[in-house]
Amino acid sequence: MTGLELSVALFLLANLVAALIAAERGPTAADRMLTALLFGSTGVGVLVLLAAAMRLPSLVDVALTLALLAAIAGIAFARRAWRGISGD
Amino acid sequence: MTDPIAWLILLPLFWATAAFLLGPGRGARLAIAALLAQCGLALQLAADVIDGGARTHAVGGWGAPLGIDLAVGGLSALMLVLTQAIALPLAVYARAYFADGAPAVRYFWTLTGFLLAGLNALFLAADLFNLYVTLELVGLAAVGLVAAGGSARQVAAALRYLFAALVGSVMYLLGVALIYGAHGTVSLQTLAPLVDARAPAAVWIACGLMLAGLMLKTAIFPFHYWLPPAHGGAPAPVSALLSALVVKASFYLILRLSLEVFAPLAATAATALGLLGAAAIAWGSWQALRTVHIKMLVAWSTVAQLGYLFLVFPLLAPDGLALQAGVMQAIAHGLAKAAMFAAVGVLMLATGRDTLEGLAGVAGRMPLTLFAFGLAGVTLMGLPPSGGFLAKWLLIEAALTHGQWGWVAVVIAGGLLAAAYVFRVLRQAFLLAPADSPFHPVPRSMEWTAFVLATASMLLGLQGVELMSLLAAGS
Amino acid sequence: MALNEALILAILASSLVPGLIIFVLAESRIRLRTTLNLFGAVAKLILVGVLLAGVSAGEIYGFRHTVLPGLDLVVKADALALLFATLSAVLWLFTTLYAIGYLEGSPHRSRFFGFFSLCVTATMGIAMAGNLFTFFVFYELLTLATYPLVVHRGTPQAMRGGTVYLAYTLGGGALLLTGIVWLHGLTGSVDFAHGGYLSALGPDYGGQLQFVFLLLIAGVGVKAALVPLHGWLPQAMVAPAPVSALLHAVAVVKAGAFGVERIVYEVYGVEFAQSLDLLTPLAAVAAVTIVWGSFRALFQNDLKKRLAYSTVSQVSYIVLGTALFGPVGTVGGLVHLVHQGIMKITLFFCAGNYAETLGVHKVSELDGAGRRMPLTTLAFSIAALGMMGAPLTAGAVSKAWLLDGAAEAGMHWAGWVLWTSSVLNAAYFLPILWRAWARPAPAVWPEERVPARGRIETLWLLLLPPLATAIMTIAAAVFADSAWSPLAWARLIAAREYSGAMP
Amino acid sequence: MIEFASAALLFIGAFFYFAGTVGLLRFPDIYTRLHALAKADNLGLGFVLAGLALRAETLAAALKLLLIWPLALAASAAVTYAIAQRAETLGIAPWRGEEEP
Amino acid sequence: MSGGMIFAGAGAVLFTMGLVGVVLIGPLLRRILAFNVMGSGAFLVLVGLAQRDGGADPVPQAMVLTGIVVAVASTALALALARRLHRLTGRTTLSATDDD
Amino acid sequence: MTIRNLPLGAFLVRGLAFALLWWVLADGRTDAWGLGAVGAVAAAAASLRLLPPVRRRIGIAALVRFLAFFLWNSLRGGLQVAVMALRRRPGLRPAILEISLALPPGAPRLLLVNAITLMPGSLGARLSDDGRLRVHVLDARLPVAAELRALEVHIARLFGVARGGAS
Amino acid sequence: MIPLLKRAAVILAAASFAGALVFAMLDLPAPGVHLPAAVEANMAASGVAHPVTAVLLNFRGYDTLLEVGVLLLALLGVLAVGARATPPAPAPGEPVKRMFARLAAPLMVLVAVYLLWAGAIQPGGAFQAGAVLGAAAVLLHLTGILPGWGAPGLRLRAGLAAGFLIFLVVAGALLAQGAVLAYPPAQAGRLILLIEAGLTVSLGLILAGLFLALSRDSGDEA
Ligand code: NA
Ligand code: NA
Repeated sequence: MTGLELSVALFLLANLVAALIAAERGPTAADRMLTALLFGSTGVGVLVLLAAAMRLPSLVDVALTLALLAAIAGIAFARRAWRGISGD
Repeated sequence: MTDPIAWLILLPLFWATAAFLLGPGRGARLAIAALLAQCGLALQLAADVIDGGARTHAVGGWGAPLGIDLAVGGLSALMLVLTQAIALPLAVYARAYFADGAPAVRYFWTLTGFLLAGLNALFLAADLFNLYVTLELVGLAAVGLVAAGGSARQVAAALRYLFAALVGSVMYLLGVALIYGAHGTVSLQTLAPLVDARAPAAVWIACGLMLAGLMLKTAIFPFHYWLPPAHGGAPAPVSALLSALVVKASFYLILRLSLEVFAPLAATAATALGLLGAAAIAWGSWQALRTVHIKMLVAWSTVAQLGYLFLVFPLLAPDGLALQAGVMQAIAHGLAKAAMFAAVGVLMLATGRDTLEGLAGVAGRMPLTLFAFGLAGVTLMGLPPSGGFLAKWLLIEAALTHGQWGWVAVVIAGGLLAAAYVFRVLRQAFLLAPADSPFHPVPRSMEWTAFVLATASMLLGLQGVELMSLLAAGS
Repeated sequence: MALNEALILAILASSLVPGLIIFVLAESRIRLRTTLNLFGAVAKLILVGVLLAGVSAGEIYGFRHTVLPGLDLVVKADALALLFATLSAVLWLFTTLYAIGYLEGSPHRSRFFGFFSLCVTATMGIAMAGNLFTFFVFYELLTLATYPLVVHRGTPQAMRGGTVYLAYTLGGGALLLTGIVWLHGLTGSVDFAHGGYLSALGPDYGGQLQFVFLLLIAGVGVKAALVPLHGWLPQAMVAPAPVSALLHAVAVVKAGAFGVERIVYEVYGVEFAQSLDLLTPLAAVAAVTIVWGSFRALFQNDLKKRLAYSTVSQVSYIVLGTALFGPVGTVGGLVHLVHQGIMKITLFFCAGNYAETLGVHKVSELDGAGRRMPLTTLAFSIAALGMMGAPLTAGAVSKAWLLDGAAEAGMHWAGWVLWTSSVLNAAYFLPILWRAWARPAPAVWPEERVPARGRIETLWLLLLPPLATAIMTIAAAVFADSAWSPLAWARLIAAREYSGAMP
Repeated sequence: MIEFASAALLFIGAFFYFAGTVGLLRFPDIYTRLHALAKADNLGLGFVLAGLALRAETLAAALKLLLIWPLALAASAAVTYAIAQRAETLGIAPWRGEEEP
Repeated sequence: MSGGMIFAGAGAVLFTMGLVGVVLIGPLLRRILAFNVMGSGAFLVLVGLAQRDGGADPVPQAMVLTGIVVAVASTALALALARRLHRLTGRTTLSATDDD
Repeated sequence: MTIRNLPLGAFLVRGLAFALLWWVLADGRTDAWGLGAVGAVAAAAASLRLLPPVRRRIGIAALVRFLAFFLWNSLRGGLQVAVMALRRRPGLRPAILEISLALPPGAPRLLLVNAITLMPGSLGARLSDDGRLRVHVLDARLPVAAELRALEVHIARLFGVARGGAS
Repeated sequence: MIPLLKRAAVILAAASFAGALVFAMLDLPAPGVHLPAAVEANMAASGVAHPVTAVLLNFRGYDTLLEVGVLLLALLGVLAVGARATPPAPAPGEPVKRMFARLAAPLMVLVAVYLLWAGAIQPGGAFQAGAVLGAAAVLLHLTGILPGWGAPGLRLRAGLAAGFLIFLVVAGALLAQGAVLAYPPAQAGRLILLIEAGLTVSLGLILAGLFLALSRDSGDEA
């Protein structure tokens, strides 16, 4: 019964896309930083679901790595990107 | 164990890494010693090719197309000899140039080692994807060298250069992707029989993409925009390496691919390439005539001289004249431009100025360096008995033989334009110096290396037979 | 390496090697520099003598080096080569002596003598080039080596003169190169040959060969200062006097004229050139140049410029002689190559003496110069009279042969051209002689740098060379019939070019 | 039974994700949006992981999935705090409207 | 149309979009991003085209991994240069003229 | 990290924990024990360097109670946000409160800051060195402060520390 | 007006290029060379179990060697742009984030070793492991635990170069066997693991270095 995992994964993917768009368009630069949080939670969810749906256990490792890396990205964003050279 | 093919790549990688371990600014003596060995290896390889013809080295022992082959033929052996022969004196020069420990030297030796390894690897590569990696190796090393001074001008120039190099590589890479999709291999040797004039459209597009990417890296008009600031803004030894060798690498690749693999397709673009070459000669020379900065003049001259290389394509024929002309021009220009940048570096250090105006009087004060500049200029003008002259001779002969008159006019006009901008410098140098102009002593070794390189570009005109027999061997 | 190869290379090396050493000598090493200069000049003279003896004994001297497959660098010493080589070697010795005196104490002498030696090397190479490729190599080398000499003084005027010089000569070189590569494509690498080598191509190539001839003659015509390609020569007179003397009386313009001879006699072959209708136009160009140069000389108040226009005119005597079909005209042209060189170098030496000793640069300032500098003025007078074709001078000999040659070729108009030129020569030289000898000296010379030392009017090193060449001007006429005269040598050459039908 | 529980957990997880996204879209300022992500999305992930762990083939695989949750929670808390702190430092005032705009 | 072809087609589009970006976009950060989009497009074409018949091909996959590392390296260098330029001049674009 | 001042006990405990984690990561495979040991030692060494061991007794019972409290409140927090997000009118009344923490500095305080972010209605926004914490709340009308105190009590019990002078 | 026209022209040209490219790709016949079969046939001698890893470190290991060079070069370039002799002082710490870093970094070390091991049997290996290790260093730097880089000292330089150097030494040593990187099948697995282990450390340092050196220009530490 991999259909369920795949459909939940797709649903989460749709959520992720919508949220990413919202975050990128957010009024403040801080909203853009939410991207890292989104990948950390939704991205990891999508990956573990896909791992189960496609029987690719290695995707769980990717999810685990992503959870760690997304945190770093978020902290880095918060420290630097806010007034980085993107001109915000 | 002593296959020079492998060592020509591994040795510079070793000393580049060792220089890094030694620490910022160190490694000059190591580099010079290793370059001596590399010269020996390159000559050994050339001798092997003359005796035994082209050969390959199967990396990993697998053999193409599963593994990666390295291949050497006449053309690549020539380029290897040229590279080591230019790098060695420039290393001696750089050691003196950076003796004061300027910031630019901190990673100079390491970056140079990687650059040379990349060049050697590129000349020896026989695999489209491996070529991509070597192109990146060369490109990033070169950008690092340009940026190393760290001034705003240098950083901007390096960025411009980096964008050109990266976009060039990624275009090339898409070409490789299409070729792999079409034929399932990236080995040149395996591909050669598979590509013919009835190739599917994707292969044509791949060919065009790779050509465009490499042209961007070669800085042929109208893709030249990045070259003058990069070559004109870097420290003299770096400018010399870049102008003499790095742009030649991508040209070499265009030439080799269009000879070995894409010959049926490349012929259709030949005239267009020739016209771009002509435009490069005109535009580069015009800018060299206008600029007030001596180093920019030399850099624009590179743009113009690269134009000659592209005149080769419409004249490629079984008689081999144009190929000989192109190779001779690449070698002669390499030596001459290295000499010229080296000489200009000396003049700028001595006068403390970077404009032509500042050169007044150097004819009396630094005759040897000016002589080196003049000799190199003679090669650029294509006057005898330089290697540039032989190149021009061969080009004109090829054009006349095929009844393609227009190229003769281009070659002749290009030579006269070169004379015009070279003599701008010499003329200024012969002017009387203002009485109060400052003058700083410069190590003699720098003057002599410039002179040796210039003399080599001159004497090349007397030793064409050996070069051409090497070129003919194994191709 | 065979001895004969070594000998011919030694001729080149006798100026090249000292030149290269001089380049790196410190400015202060005067004695070593002088020694090297004189050693080279004397050695070259001796070597040329050896070769002259050998060639007249039928020996062949040559050296060949393959530069590219099918492209050879060839130097060889044949009779024609030695005619020019001897002239250059002799005059180099005198000019070197003169230049040592002339440049005493001035800056950048190492550079000057270095390039000076390179020029002589290039001239020797031009003389002994065995094919068009080699000729071109040395021809362009001459251009490059003379530029630093022209701009030696570093003044804006010198720079302008140098730029004009380059523009003309490099442009001419480009045309020459195109023509040479074209021929190379048609025939492959072929050496100069008596009677030419192009006739073998046959009549199909007539049009092409005519066009190539145009390219080649235009190319060498720049250096030979054929009108309208002569514009650089008067401008290049800003150079120091020894440069004007050797280069613009001997090396550069002669290289052009010599090139015309090689092309007509040993590439096309004079008979084949005649059959392609190339000689008459060439003669016409020479005629125009002769008259125009003489005419312009009339109006020059600057002494060196007057001499320069005179050169424009006189060098085309050589071209005219070459273009006159028939051996007599050839002899006239060839012998004038030597005679004009001796006479014109005398004139330039003298002009240099006036300038260096008294600061006199203009014809109008020469009043009374004969009293102040009698020996210089005597030498000047002999050479000037020679230029006019006065009896007992070298000029008379060459002019006589040229007039006979014009008659032999049936080109009587050429005779009239020569007569006109003689009249004009007299018109611009006689006033100078009159001023120098007959008019009173001014109270003060413009800039008297060398005071008279007793009976000696100026430095020995400045005085001896013009006297020697003036004497040679007379000797060449008096001993014209001897076995070793330039005339005898020219007849030997002409005999070979016309397959033995010699008067 | 396990199948059913697992599916239910997945559905609940999806619901929390959805709620988080809606919150992100509807909430008025950066702080309130942070609430949405920090709480709803993480809870969603927890349910999804639990649902998948139920159907894992080995104990190790199940534990590996469950291991991800504390990791993600810690990361999320740290990042949320970092962003909120940054926003505070930059003087972004919390939204004070009584009603939604 | 196989899955591989869809990847390859998407890659072609991405590459082109990135190219347009590199040509038209001034701000360096976005230009670097555009270059990365180009690279991703090329990688997709490489992998997608090779497995358009369904079977996975490890050779282009390995090449893409190599390519990604190279792209990361290039991007890092580009970012460093862009930042340095910003630090030195305050500019976030390259000027239009050749003389910087 | 030098071997000399290596606290052996802590090293063994942490190394064992990491070895267990390795076993989980490696999907229970046992053929990788060599590399696994390297990984566990490296991770334990890094951990000792970054978090030097502190004498601290954590009771199992307290841990379980804390975890239960935390999980329950996480669920509540999630539900609360979900309801607010999906309601026609979210009914937000955000505010930033500042409270002084009674917990001692170090791990207890940090755990608290992290935990409140995941609990209903609150979000840690700044922790000062003197123990003052700025908290963003979704609805100022809710008893967030009281819940915070409850959390504080749980954490104090977990670490076996006394709560200092609360204000 | 002109920029707008240029824009339009570029976009139009690009669209037609993309279209042509897609059509050309659809039109491709099946390739004549089939490398997956060759990879499959030689897996046994490759020393690893995963085909991508086999291609990456054995069949096309030479590409990978040069690629590591490219990565090192990028770091050299970054260092060369603005070499500062003294390392900048560590950023002021922030306890909440710092605590996370102290907890996560050791875990990341473990995960890195795990990814290195997993490379032999599934996609992964030195590059991913190095990336995680580098990320750990970045995290420690971001939270003020690890100072930024000035000019790297000898030990750091050795760490940065070690992976590349090991790779290079193996390549050179195997030249004695006949060719660069020609592993004897019996030793292939061990040698590849050795190379990958070295690469993991060096790549981690390089990636961290790229970030840390980059951060010198951010103005944060000033
Ligand atoms: Na390039
Ligand atoms: Na040119």
